[in-house]
Amino acid sequence: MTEPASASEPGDGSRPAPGEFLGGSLQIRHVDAGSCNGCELEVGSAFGPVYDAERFGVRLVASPRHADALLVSGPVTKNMAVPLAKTLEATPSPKLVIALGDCARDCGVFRGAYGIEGAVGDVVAVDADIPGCPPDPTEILRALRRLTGR
Amino acid sequence: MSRAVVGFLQVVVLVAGAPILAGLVRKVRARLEGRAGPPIAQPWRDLRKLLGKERIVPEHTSWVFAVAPLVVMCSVGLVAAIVPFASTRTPFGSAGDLFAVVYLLLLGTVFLALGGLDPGTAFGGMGASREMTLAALAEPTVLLAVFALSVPAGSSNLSAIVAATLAHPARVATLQSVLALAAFAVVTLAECGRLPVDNPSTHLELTMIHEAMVLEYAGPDLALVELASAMRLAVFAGLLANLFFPWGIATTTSPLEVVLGMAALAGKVACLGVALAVFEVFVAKLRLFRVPELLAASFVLAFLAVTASFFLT
Amino acid sequence: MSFVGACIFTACVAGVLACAAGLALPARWSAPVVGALSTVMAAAGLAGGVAVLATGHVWAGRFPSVLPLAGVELSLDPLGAIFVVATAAVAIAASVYGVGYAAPSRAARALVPLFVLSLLLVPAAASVTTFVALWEVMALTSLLLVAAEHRHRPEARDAAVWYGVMTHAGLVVILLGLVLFAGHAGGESFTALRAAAGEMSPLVRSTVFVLTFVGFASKAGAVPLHVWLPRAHPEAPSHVSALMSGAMVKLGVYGIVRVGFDLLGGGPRWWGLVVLAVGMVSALFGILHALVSSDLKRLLAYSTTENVGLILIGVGAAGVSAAGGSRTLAAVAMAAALLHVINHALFKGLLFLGAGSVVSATGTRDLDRLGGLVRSMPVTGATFAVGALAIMALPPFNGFVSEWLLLQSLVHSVSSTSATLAVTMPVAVAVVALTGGLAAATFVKAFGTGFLALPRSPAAADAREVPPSMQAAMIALAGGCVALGVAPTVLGGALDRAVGVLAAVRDGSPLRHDGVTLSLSGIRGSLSPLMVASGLVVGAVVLLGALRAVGARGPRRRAENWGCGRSVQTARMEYTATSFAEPLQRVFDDVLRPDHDVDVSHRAESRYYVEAVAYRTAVRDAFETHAYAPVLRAVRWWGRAARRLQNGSVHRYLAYAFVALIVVLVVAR
Amino acid sequence: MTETAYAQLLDLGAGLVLVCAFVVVWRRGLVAIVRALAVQGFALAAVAVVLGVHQHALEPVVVAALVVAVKGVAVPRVLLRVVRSGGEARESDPLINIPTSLVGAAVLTLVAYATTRGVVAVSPSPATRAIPIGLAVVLIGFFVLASRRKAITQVVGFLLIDNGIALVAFLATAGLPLVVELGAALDLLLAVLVLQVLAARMRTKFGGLDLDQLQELRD
Repeated sequence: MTEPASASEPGDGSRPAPGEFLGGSLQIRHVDAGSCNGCELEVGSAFGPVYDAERFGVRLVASPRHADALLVSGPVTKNMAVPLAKTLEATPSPKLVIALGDCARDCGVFRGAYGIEGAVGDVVAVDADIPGCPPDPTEILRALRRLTGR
Repeated sequence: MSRAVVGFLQVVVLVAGAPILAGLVRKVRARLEGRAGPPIAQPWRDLRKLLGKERIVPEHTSWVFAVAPLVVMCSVGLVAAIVPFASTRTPFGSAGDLFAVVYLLLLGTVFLALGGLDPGTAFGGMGASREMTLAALAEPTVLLAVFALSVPAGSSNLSAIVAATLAHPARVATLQSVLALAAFAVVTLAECGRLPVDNPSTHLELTMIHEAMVLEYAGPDLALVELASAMRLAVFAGLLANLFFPWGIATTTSPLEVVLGMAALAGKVACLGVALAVFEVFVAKLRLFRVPELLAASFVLAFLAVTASFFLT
Repeated sequence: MSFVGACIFTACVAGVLACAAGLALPARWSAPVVGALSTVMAAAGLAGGVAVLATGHVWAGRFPSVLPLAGVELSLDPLGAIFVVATAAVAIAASVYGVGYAAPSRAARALVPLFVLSLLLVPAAASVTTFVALWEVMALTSLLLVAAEHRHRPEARDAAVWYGVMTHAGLVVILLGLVLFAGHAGGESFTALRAAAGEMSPLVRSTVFVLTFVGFASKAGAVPLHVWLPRAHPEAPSHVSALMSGAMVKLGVYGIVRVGFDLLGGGPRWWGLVVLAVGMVSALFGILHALVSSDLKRLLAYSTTENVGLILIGVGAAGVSAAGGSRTLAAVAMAAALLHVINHALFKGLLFLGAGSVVSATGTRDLDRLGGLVRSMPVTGATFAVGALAIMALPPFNGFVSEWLLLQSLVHSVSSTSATLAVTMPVAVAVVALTGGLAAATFVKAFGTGFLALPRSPAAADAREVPPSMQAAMIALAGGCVALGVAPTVLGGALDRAVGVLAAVRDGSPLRHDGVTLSLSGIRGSLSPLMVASGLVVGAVVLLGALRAVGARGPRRRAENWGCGRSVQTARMEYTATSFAEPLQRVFDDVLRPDHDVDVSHRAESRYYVEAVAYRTAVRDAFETHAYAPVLRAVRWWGRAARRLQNGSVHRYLAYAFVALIVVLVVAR
Repeated sequence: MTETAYAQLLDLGAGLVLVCAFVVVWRRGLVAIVRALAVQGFALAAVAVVLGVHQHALEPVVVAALVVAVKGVAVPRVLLRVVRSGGEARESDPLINIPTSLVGAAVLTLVAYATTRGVVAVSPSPATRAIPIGLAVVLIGFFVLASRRKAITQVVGFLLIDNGIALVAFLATAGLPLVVELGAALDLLLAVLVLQVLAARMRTKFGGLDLDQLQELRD
């Protein structure tokens, strides 16, 4: 049995958490808006046995209707701009958008590429972001815990 | 305490306890998989948050979509009031027997399937079709198991069955009772959408059954659906517990006995929940078209239970 | 004249007047006048039936002058009254519905009241002649009504031929049976038959039973004599389908019960077992075909076969129990069957009227082309939903009560003393349960794909709600379904009296009730539908209150369907009725044996580019292909052989007659 | 042991024998099928032990030990070796599909119940009342022989028949004489060993254990 990663470092309370409505429960719909799948691997790892994001009340769900937050990875490609907006539209408010990884924050290495619409923030309003290329699972966990406050 | 209070208490305890049972199953599974897992009360946190969220209705839907969660919840809630969980003296003791319970639960299934069909999405239709397929095939097993249970008691009234088992404890170990238990357990897995019939934690739409029907529900409606499906599991677990191991159930409505009955029920259901979690860790999901084989097997078990009760005694 | 007599007289007069009005009045006037007169007729029938059921007094009347030689003998006892009431309930709704429904022709409009009148009178017939005459009127009028739309649809002609042949073959067998019976009894009134039945030899009794059972089963649409039903019901105008399915088919059951249990006074156990077996096969076969059928009215027709099967299971169980000496169980089983007769009349009538509304609004019965109607036709949609829930036997609707009674009687019929019972009854319970489950899937399909989701064709998209008279009829029947589902106890006394007519199963009162709870005598089982219904309502109110209290009933936002980000949703992305039923069709492959046909056409440039894929699947009726086709081939061969005798020469025909004359002279000497 | 406890235990043991037969019909994996057969051997032994304890006799208990050794351990082990030594380990495409087979087996059970009522009625006792179960297992064994394709399942069907006969013998006569039982057990072992050799030959010849291929030997 693998020892779960450290469970210390509670959510940092320096600024008001945008996810106050969550009450310790966060359902995430993951949207791959054009990622190289590096971020996906890290997300998979964050929910795996080692990092086990579920113990903080975070769960991946199958439909944006069930979600509180969209976890968007990758620069938004031209083909994914409309689906991303539609996914956000399909999510019941209050809702959050988390930009995952450098590409999602500012297009990363893909900046200026011909198939790119822009960063996630250019398409939808972003509430939180997680830097890194790809971000470390601990980074992902920290960001999510900051939202849930657990 | 009057019968009405007992019924009300049963509903309250089931509503409060069902998400805890779901949380317990998840926790045990997580531990066995080498994870810490979410806290046991996590499903309640999820529900509380869902209740505060926005209500979304897909375009093109009708009243059916809006009504379905209410009907699902009410039918399972009524079952919680009818079934002798804490005491054999429930308010609706004469209102319904085991057949009524089975058909009330089917009412919920039917409305959930209609709610899945209403938005007209491909996955909703797929989930509804699969759910009704399994419900149709599980029906004979359920009713035959009911039949087998009602033979020794001479009645399909739940209180009578429980009372008969209490009066003759040795009957639990008869062949027909064991076979009926096995059949009922398999059907519980199918009716509650557990492994190996349906994977409750899947995110892959094409493998979904229950989840596919509720993909369009959001916020409070989703909370009702989730709570109802948790209660469905709790009701089936409670039925299994009290029909086959009724000890501890109150036979009067005195407050002390009822509270003890509740505690006994909670203990038995928790044991079943742990057993379910352990079982789920070790089995894989069956292909959809292998599920009828499983249901046929459980049907045969129930059938053998019925015939055994006439030919062996 | 007694009240019941007056009612029947009124019904006759109103029926004949309605028929005349339909023929004579101009089209603009005939619809409301015929509707009003038919309603009066049906209401009079209902009043008469209810009076007999409420008091238990048998009304009898003899009219020697009406029919030459034999005269007409009528008598309405509680058993007949059950069927009269069921018929009248459907007939009232159908008459009101008929006002707004476009009749195919003037003759069709005029025939309907005559058809209803014959339906109302058949259960009151009290002699063989009267019975057979009324039966034939019923058969002929319904046959003409099936053929009514033959000008628009050639299938109607085909259906009429099937129906005509089957119904008359049935009549011949019934006639043979009854004539044999009357011949041995030495009289043709039912009283004489009843009195003489006890002294007849078992062989004669069994022959009479088998002959009449076969004939009546063909009218009831029981497998394997059901083949006319899924053809004729869809082709008839919808309110006539409702009458045929809700009332006429039940008269087949009436005939079996009347002859087998009343006139013959019950029989050996194998009679019951035969009825039970036919019932089980019909129930399963009917619902499986209903499940895979995507023609709405065909689906309903097959579901009628299923429900007749359930009724026959009850009748058969009653026969088996009665032969085994346990009258209490027999009475409960018979009460279950009779209650299901009434219930099925209500919900199947309702569903056929709903289907008729759909057809008149969209012009199609194909579920794969319907959809979204619950929004454009709210009343039809809601009432169809009630009918569908009732036929699925879900509480708190009426179908549940009769299914519950049926299950109770079956579960308790088993005894460890008889191997036959210990084997058949669990099988019967399994069949009823599987039928129930498949019926749920079938009607989720019918309502879910027909009325919910997006319209699958322009015709469905342009549907408009039907006129108020049609809505009123459907609302009335839906109200009946709910009322009998919540308070079946109002029928308790009526069922007791009806079962009391049958010497073989008579037993005090099988159903006990205190107004709320229905309990069975001799069986420890009780049900109070009223409490279940109120429990559901109270639960819903409490739930809504609780949700409001926690602020979870805020405004709703309409949002686009979630489709994984695809740009538009079209109806082609939906599950259709065919795809909905596909998994179950696959599970029951061995029984249904569907024909699949996949046609892939490629583009000219390369085999790797597919131009189009056509997939066809069809489920044929196994009995039709395996049992009827050989018979039809034989008949055709025989016909061709016989044609050689006929070469068109008048001389040869005269020679035949001449030879025949000589043969007669020689033989008769 | 009280009379009711004796009857219940006997029923449970016999019932387990029957359920194992149904598991053989139900499962596709050959390993699972062989395991069910092993469990059936143990259940059979349990029935013998219950009978022995009830009659205060030693012989049934000795027979039970023999049954465990042969039917519970030795034969399944040989079969498992055949299964594991290669080839497809699944009865993937039986001649009659699984749900239909299960319903068919249930019908056979009913036939067994209904036809043995006369036998039971001669001297009703808890032991004779369970005789129909033995006959049902025999019939199901025949059914497996007729409806399955693999050589292993054929052997299993044959063993089911044998187990059914053994159950009937225990219940009807309170056990076969030890010598007869010993002879039968050895016979059985021999038969299984012969079948193992046969299976090995089949595999070298056809590369599988599918009996349909034997049709090629016809001419």
